[in-house]
Amino acid sequence: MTALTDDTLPVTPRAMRDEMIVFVVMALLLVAVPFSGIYPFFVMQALCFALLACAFNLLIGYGGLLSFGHAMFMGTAGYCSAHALKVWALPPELGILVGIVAAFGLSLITGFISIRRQGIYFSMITLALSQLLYFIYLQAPFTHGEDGIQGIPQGHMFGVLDLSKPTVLYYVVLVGFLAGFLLIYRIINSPFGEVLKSIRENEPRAISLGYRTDQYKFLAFVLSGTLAGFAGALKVFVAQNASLTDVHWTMSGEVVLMTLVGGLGTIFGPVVGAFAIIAMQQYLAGFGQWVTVIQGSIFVICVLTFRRGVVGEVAHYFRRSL
Amino acid sequence: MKKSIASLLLGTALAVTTAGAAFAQDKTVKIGALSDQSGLYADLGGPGSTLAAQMAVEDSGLAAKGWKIDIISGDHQNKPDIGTAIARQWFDVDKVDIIVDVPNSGVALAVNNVVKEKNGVYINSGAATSDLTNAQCSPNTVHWTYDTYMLAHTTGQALVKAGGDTWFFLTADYAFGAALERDTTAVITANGGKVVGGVKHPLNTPDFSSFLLQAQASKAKIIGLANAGGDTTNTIKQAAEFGIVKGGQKLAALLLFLTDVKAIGLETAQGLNFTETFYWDMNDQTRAFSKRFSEKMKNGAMPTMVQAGVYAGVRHYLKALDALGGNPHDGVKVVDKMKSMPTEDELFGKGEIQPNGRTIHNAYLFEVKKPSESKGPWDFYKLVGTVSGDQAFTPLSESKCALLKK
Amino acid sequence: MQALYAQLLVGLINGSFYALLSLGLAVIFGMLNIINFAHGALYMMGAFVAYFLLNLGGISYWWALLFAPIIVGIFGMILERTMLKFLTGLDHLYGLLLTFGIALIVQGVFQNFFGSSGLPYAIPDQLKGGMNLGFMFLPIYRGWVVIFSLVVCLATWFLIEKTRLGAYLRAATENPTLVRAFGINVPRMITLTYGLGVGLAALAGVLSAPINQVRPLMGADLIIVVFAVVVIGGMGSIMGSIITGFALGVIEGLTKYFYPEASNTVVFVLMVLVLLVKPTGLTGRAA
Amino acid sequence: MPETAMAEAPAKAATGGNILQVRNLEAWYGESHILHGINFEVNAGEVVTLLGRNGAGKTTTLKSIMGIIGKRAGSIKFNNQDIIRATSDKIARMGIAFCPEERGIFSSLDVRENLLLPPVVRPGGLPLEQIFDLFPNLKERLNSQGTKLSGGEQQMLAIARILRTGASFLMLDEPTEGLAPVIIQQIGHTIARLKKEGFTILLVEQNFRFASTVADRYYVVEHGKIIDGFSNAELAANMDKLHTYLGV
Amino acid sequence: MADEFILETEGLTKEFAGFFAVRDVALKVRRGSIHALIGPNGAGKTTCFNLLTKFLKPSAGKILYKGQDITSMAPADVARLGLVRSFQISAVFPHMTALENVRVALQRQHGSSFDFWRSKSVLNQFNDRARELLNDVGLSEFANTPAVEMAYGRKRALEIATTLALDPEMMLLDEPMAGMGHEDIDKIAALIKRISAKYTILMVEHNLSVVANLSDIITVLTRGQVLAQGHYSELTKDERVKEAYLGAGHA
Repeated sequence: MTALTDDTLPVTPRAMRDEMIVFVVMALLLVAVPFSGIYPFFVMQALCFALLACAFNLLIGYGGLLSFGHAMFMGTAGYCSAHALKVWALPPELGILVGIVAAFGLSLITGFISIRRQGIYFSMITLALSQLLYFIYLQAPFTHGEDGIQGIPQGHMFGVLDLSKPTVLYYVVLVGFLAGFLLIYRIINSPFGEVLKSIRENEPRAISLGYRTDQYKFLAFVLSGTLAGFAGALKVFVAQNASLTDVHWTMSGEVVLMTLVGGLGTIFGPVVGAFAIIAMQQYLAGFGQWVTVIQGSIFVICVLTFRRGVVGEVAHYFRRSL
Repeated sequence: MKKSIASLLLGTALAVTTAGAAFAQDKTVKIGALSDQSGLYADLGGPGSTLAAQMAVEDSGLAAKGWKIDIISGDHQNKPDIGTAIARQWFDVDKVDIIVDVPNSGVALAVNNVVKEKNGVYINSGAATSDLTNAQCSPNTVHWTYDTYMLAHTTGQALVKAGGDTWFFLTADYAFGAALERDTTAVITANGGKVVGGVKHPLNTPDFSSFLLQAQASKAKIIGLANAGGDTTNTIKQAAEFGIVKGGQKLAALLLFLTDVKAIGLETAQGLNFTETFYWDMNDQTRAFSKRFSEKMKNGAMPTMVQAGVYAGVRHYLKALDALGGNPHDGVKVVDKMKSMPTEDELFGKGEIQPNGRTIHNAYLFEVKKPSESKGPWDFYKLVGTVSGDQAFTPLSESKCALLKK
Repeated sequence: MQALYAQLLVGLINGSFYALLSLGLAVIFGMLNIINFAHGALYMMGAFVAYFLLNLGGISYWWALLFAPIIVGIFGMILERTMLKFLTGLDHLYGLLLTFGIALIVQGVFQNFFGSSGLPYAIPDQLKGGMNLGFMFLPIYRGWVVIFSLVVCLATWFLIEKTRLGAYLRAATENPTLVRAFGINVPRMITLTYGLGVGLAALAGVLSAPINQVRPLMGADLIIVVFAVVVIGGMGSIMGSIITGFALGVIEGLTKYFYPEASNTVVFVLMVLVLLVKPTGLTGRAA
Repeated sequence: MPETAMAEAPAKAATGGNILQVRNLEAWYGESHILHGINFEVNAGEVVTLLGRNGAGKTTTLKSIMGIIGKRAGSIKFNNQDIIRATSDKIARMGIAFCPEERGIFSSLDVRENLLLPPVVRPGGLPLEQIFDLFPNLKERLNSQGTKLSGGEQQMLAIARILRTGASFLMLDEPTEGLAPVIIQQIGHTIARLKKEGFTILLVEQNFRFASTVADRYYVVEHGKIIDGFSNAELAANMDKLHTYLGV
Repeated sequence: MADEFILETEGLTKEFAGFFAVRDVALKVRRGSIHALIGPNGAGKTTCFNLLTKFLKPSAGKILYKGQDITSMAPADVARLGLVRSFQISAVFPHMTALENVRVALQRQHGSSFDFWRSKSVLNQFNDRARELLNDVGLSEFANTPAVEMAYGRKRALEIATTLALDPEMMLLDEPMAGMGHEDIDKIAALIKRISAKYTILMVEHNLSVVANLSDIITVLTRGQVLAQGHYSELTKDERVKEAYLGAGHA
């Protein structure tokens, strides 16, 4: 049995340096976006999904758990942030906080239920839970059903940053993304991350060392869900709406796709994957449902020939960990 | 579809070359037809709406007056995110002036905000939500064709007056269904009818048998379907299966399009009552338009009321531009001009645009013909009654639009 | 009380589809160790094939019941031979991802060509009309669906539990290597099994075509409910998935009567409850 | 009959009598290299036993012959046909039958189904009456679930089911493992009788006292190689050596 | 006497669908001893071992560790009490270096294992101790080698070093010499002898000779039951043991 992440490479001492270099390059590129003429809204959207994919990857790539319902955290945080901003008229920073707290609470509950089963059962359970939540949101009054929450005020962050200005908004989203990304990087390279890795590598052995592995997986689940919520809260400012799309299971599928394309268990893979998929959706929008067909084909191609994903293949070629 | 891709790509290329020229000449307009191109609403809007917009441009004769009008189309895939992203990009990059169609209330409302922010023009034809001209009304928006308020007031009123005084509702359990049920109930009670019961069903229910059994048991004369799309067609089919219509109860579909009737088939749909604001076989003018339209459609489909609304809306918009004589890029100004002119076209007849953006025109109550009465592949309806625009749509006194408080 | 009987019967009808679909999933899972995410898409294909047979070939519903599962089954076998086969020895999750991709492709293609709104498929003349059972008016077609799917489920059960072919199947589920070492062409059996499971899905599709519209997305949402059914029942036994399927259909039917707002969610809520009490599902073996 | 260690003298093998000829067989489990060049042969009608420690590569040798190991190299000739690239179902249909160490009784099948499971690959298999004659217990328990049998009965069932397929070359992996002496005795009698019936048997055994009652020749496997070989007659003389090899 | 015997079982039984893999086993492991559990293939050694380490649930019977009933405890919790097992197939974390392998074990007692906000550089405090342990098992030069790239015998040694890192009171070794050549066996045997000065060791082995000089006491298991118990010299004289090992057949 080959596990999902067996192709990832051992961390060599030089890896940290490589990762740092790539991170700096990535950050610089992103900082330069507003001066490049690239359409910033596209990049902002991609950044939100990249963060979501990174959070998702924390669970699958480092915890070995394939959640097929990760959109529920993004959607829940989106709805709660949107509600807080629009109805309670909270300032942006508190609105984001509300979203994160909501995703945190949801991940506690869903994690408690789903972590009891592994492998495909875990995937099916997370999928079913997200579908359950979808129907709840469809009927709950505060989400406004099909209409979604619209016209969300962007407001002034910390009272000074005017988020209705695209450039300001862009840098706020970028800072949010980089903060989230670094946090995930830290989690992976923390004492906790080390245990998580050992569980992924050889769970019976980790148990025999005295680790109650379910607790670690649970924490990974909660962290992943909460961070996915952070991505969802940020996205509210970009899209200025919160809708059912974000909690539908097709969105969860897209997150899986992004991570798979970029490379499961790689640090930068989900970012690359998110940009690739969002760009594809954006520029192939005229192709209608063929976008679905293309996405499906990418899934198939990735699974059959390209299991390491883009970044994974590159890393493998250069024998580096990225 | 191919056409829209080509025009999308072409449009992007053109935008670069023509953007500079636009300011000099000021008679360049770009229309974005934003619709569901392949999903649930593709048949009632979609490529047909783009075609309708093109026909409106051709029929306007503005090209002869030195105007340069381009149309690009986009697929919002029923996702508000994608809809707003496309709309934004159209305004920011492609320099689009007006967005038309946009079925799906969620996307429609989301796009509404973008258009307002960018000061464009927004002629919505495909969305049902009456919020567009109420709580979320915008000085940049005109809502053509229909809305939930109208649907409730026409069908409900007509049926109660015809003796259908006891109702049972099958309602889609979300905002749209609730609004339809609420508004229709008000009309029924106001007209002396009574709602004897109802059941809320979840969206996208494949099986309605449980709900239909309850409707059957209620013995109500009319079973009101406050749902849409696949839910409505499924309910109607399954009602036929359970012998509900044969048992003497009547179905009232509050929202039904020509393409739905086509999908259900006359055998099953016969005798259904519902309201539309346009039908191809109304008079010589509608027939002439529809014939031209259907010849250009790849499946030969007749226009739906949504597509007709796109045509009429674009025609009126171009009339306003013609009256302004140029400078089409200030959305509020153009919409104000549109509101100041009475609407009149071959499809909807005479009407007006209210200050909240609501277009007022006649609405018609139809009944689906028996298969034996149908003379052609699209010969589906017989006219039962006409409701004048001021009766059918939200009176200004009831509108919650902030624009009215000025 | 009468209304309750009616709802029970109506629930059984939905249960028929759950049972047929979860049965197919269980058969496939047993042999291939794959959760077939494409199951819903293949169910939809079954309905479409029936539609084409009728409208292009003039082939009636009755023959469609036979041909559609065979055609879709062959399509499934091609999928197995060209794609799924290469996942042997990899993590189960790859199977889930691959079949998810296949589902997207199949659904997307059908959506492109046939839109989303659906095509009508008439009830065959022999099954038109209904009968008054006293407590309800039962459309004959619906009664037929329940009886026919029960027969198919039991026949499948018999095939797997009581025949020599079934013995091969069960043995190969436990230890494919050894069965192959006895001289049985296990890869071919795996292909046929996938074809069988997929054929069951297609059969359910044909059965549902006259009740529902023939729509490209008819299986997409259904499959998630069936997943929940599978989680509740576990993948333990063939009989288990049949019984769980029918039982959940009935429970869902009752919910529609007592508290319709929850009828979309009741299966998922049940799943949560079962997981909390018995994490392995009702009849399940460990994953 | 070759009586010296075959590892050193492959050329000496007479091809005529060989039913099985293994040359330079290498095998891998995933990344670990288990067999490093196995050489031996089995003549028609013989009972040959592979001896060796746990993990030496005996079972892997059988599995390699059966074609159920991931990666193999070298040559395995069965009736002069190289089967190194054949799939296991093809190999089985050539007339090789395998009884695994863990017995492989299917728990979801009853005894009758287990017994009848392997398809008949060629004529000449033992008829059922004869099998029941060999293993009377099985006949009584035909309808019980396979894994409800005792360890001894399971072993008998595992042997019984490969006798009716018509395969003439049997590979038995530790048939006495974990069994009571009286059962072991019974299995010994069975093997002796099968030999008389004309079956060729390749046996893997730890219990060489048992092996000595049935085997014609022995090979000793260590580190994935054949390091020694001798006939039954030489067993006594090789006893000390064998104790070192096997660490008993 | 909880003091004298660190691990005791009473009537330990495991039944698989009618088949008794382990039946009514009473075992007493003396503190500080090397206790070997041997028997021919299929005697139930590994099942017994899995019962002791809680990876299997017994059908009947009791397990006492330091006088405490651990029969229904979770495996991780048993490990926390200082009863740590090894695996038959070498159990390492393949894509982590030898040093990291050992560190993961050292980290547990430190209590920082849920700290996801700290850098893993805090784990560097364990490096010295980890190197010491690697040194003990002769792996000092492999500290930065990923485990997957190490030879089989070294993986085994690494596994022991990782186990030692937990500072257990008792170690359960499952066929520590399985699949090894003579040279490696001697090394591991010496290692076990050395560490036995501090820990109680229960090892499962297939071969008598391997444990001959190593163990203080040997329990022989056949067909799931205890056949004999005693020192090597006593057991070699026992006819029943000979028979179990060499087989019946010859009268």
